[in-house]
Amino acid sequence: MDYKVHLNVFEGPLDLLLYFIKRDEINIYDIPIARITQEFLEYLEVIQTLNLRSAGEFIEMASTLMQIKAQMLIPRLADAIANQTIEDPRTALVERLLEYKKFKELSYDLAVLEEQQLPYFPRKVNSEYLGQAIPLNDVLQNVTLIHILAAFKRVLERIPETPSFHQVNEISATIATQTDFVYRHFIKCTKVSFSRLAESIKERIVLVVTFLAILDMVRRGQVKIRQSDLFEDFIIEKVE
Amino acid sequence: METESYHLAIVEALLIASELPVTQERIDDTIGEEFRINLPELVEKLNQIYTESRRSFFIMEVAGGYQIVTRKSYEELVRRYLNRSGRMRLSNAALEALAIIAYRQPIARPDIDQIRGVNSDGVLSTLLEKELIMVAGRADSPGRPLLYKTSQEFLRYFGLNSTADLPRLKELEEMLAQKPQTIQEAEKENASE
Amino acid sequence: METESYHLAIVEALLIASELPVTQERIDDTIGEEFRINLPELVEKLNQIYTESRRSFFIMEVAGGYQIVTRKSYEELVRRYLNRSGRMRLSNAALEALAIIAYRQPIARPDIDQIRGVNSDGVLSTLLEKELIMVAGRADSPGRPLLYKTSQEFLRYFGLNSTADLPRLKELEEMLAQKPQTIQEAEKENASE
Repeated sequence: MDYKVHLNVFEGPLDLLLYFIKRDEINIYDIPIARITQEFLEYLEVIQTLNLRSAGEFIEMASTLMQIKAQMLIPRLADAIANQTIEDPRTALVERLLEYKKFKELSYDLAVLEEQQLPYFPRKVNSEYLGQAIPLNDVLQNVTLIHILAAFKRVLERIPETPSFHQVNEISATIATQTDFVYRHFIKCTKVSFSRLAESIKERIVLVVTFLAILDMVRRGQVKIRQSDLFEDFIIEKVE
Repeated sequence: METESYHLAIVEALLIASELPVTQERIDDTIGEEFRINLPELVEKLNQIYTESRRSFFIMEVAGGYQIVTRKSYEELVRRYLNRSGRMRLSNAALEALAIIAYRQPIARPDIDQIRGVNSDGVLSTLLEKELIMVAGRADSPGRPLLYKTSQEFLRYFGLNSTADLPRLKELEEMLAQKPQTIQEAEKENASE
Repeated sequence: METESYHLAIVEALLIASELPVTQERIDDTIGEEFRINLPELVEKLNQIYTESRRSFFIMEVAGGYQIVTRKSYEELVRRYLNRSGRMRLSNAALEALAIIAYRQPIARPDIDQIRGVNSDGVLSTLLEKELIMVAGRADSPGRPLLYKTSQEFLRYFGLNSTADLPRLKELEEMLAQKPQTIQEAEKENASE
């Protein structure tokens, strides 16, 4: 089956249809619907067999194709279509294909621009040590607790699940020990990023306790939290 | 002359301290009372200085402003230092969705799905995460889905000055103007199916 | 000499493009096979060049590495540029309280305090002052505390038409749930697609 090579290349049913059209140099305004439907169904079977991705969108398109095919097979309708007394049942599909094709081409243009831009690395500013007491730009704008939680969640995902379940470790971390842990980072500098804190933590549960400790410190006004954007790392700053 | 060198220094400091492209507008807004400056002119002078003194960076015009970027010749080393194994590109799916959003913004997810013929959930969250797109309110259509538009980061990422610089924008607009009904009708038909 | 100026250029490019402080260790790890360099020495030379050519930035030694920062004399201007003038900035505490009021309105102060685990008096008066929230009557609970809701100004500030346009908690959860992997992994996937 020559589809194998392309299995992961097609973004969806429209993409697949465009592939057939291009490969067979088909006139997009006069698609041989029976043949295309046959090929499409074969491909659909491959997807389903290999369970490669959700086939729902392909199934939907297959039924559209079969519907068009059926309409075109009715002799009376075929005559009417040929005489242009009723609209060609393929029209809506063709317009969808043309529109999709247009955006697909534009996406190639974007890929070219991306390629041109990749060699240039933009200036990156380290918000943790901006130095010179320059405050972070607009950091607090539109930041909510949800942003902070999102950052926490992301860090959490980086740590593998706690050991296996038969091995019950006593949790040595408490809010108090983790508050001390955070404070130890303030010896050298008054700011520390959460990801940096997390670097030395190996267990999820300890990270969770550390996060709670930080929230507790925020509540007590011992530290401030800054974050530049959703899912970004956040910075814990000691309040003097 | 003394003034100019001071203005050059200020623009340079802003470029160094800012990750977002530095714009004339924002300078005028914030420090313009003291410094009526001509940003494009100063940028050109700075770039001259950087070339002559063989600095490994230069100022690029992008996203309606200016930003410092490293020169092409250091790409490979910078990439290796930053620990990126190869050039990271957006997936085809992401580029498709971006193209649709860029040329049709603001647009809701159901409309993007309709054009692509596939669900774009995963792709949109990737684009949101990379800050290439942003939420632009809600559509009035049933369910009031969120609308998306491209961001300043989008312009920066693709090296565009504004969305007006998108390739083939004119061509596309002409196409749409020629047959506004057919496409809308097709959409309506598809939507009502 | 030619080698040295190339080394200087490389270090400079790394300093421009790296968000984290540039360290000798990381250079040795990533590009050290080709470039056996002495980072402190090169940094010193670069700083000399920057001083002589009157650049408005210099390389500062920070915890375990080096990074480019702007000179102190431009601090005030840079700060003003980066802090968009005139735009309001809210503390985390205020944002927390605001988020609670936005999603639970109308809500009384004791309930806000309970959710936040801390007294919200000061924060509420800030929000009232900035007209982001307003009084919406009194609760029926003991003591009949004042109820708060978000204002028209709140909607305007966040670009919303009505409170119904606030991102729904479910939408946020969906957004968060779609992130089973780290961004790096997702990037890898995208790159390999």
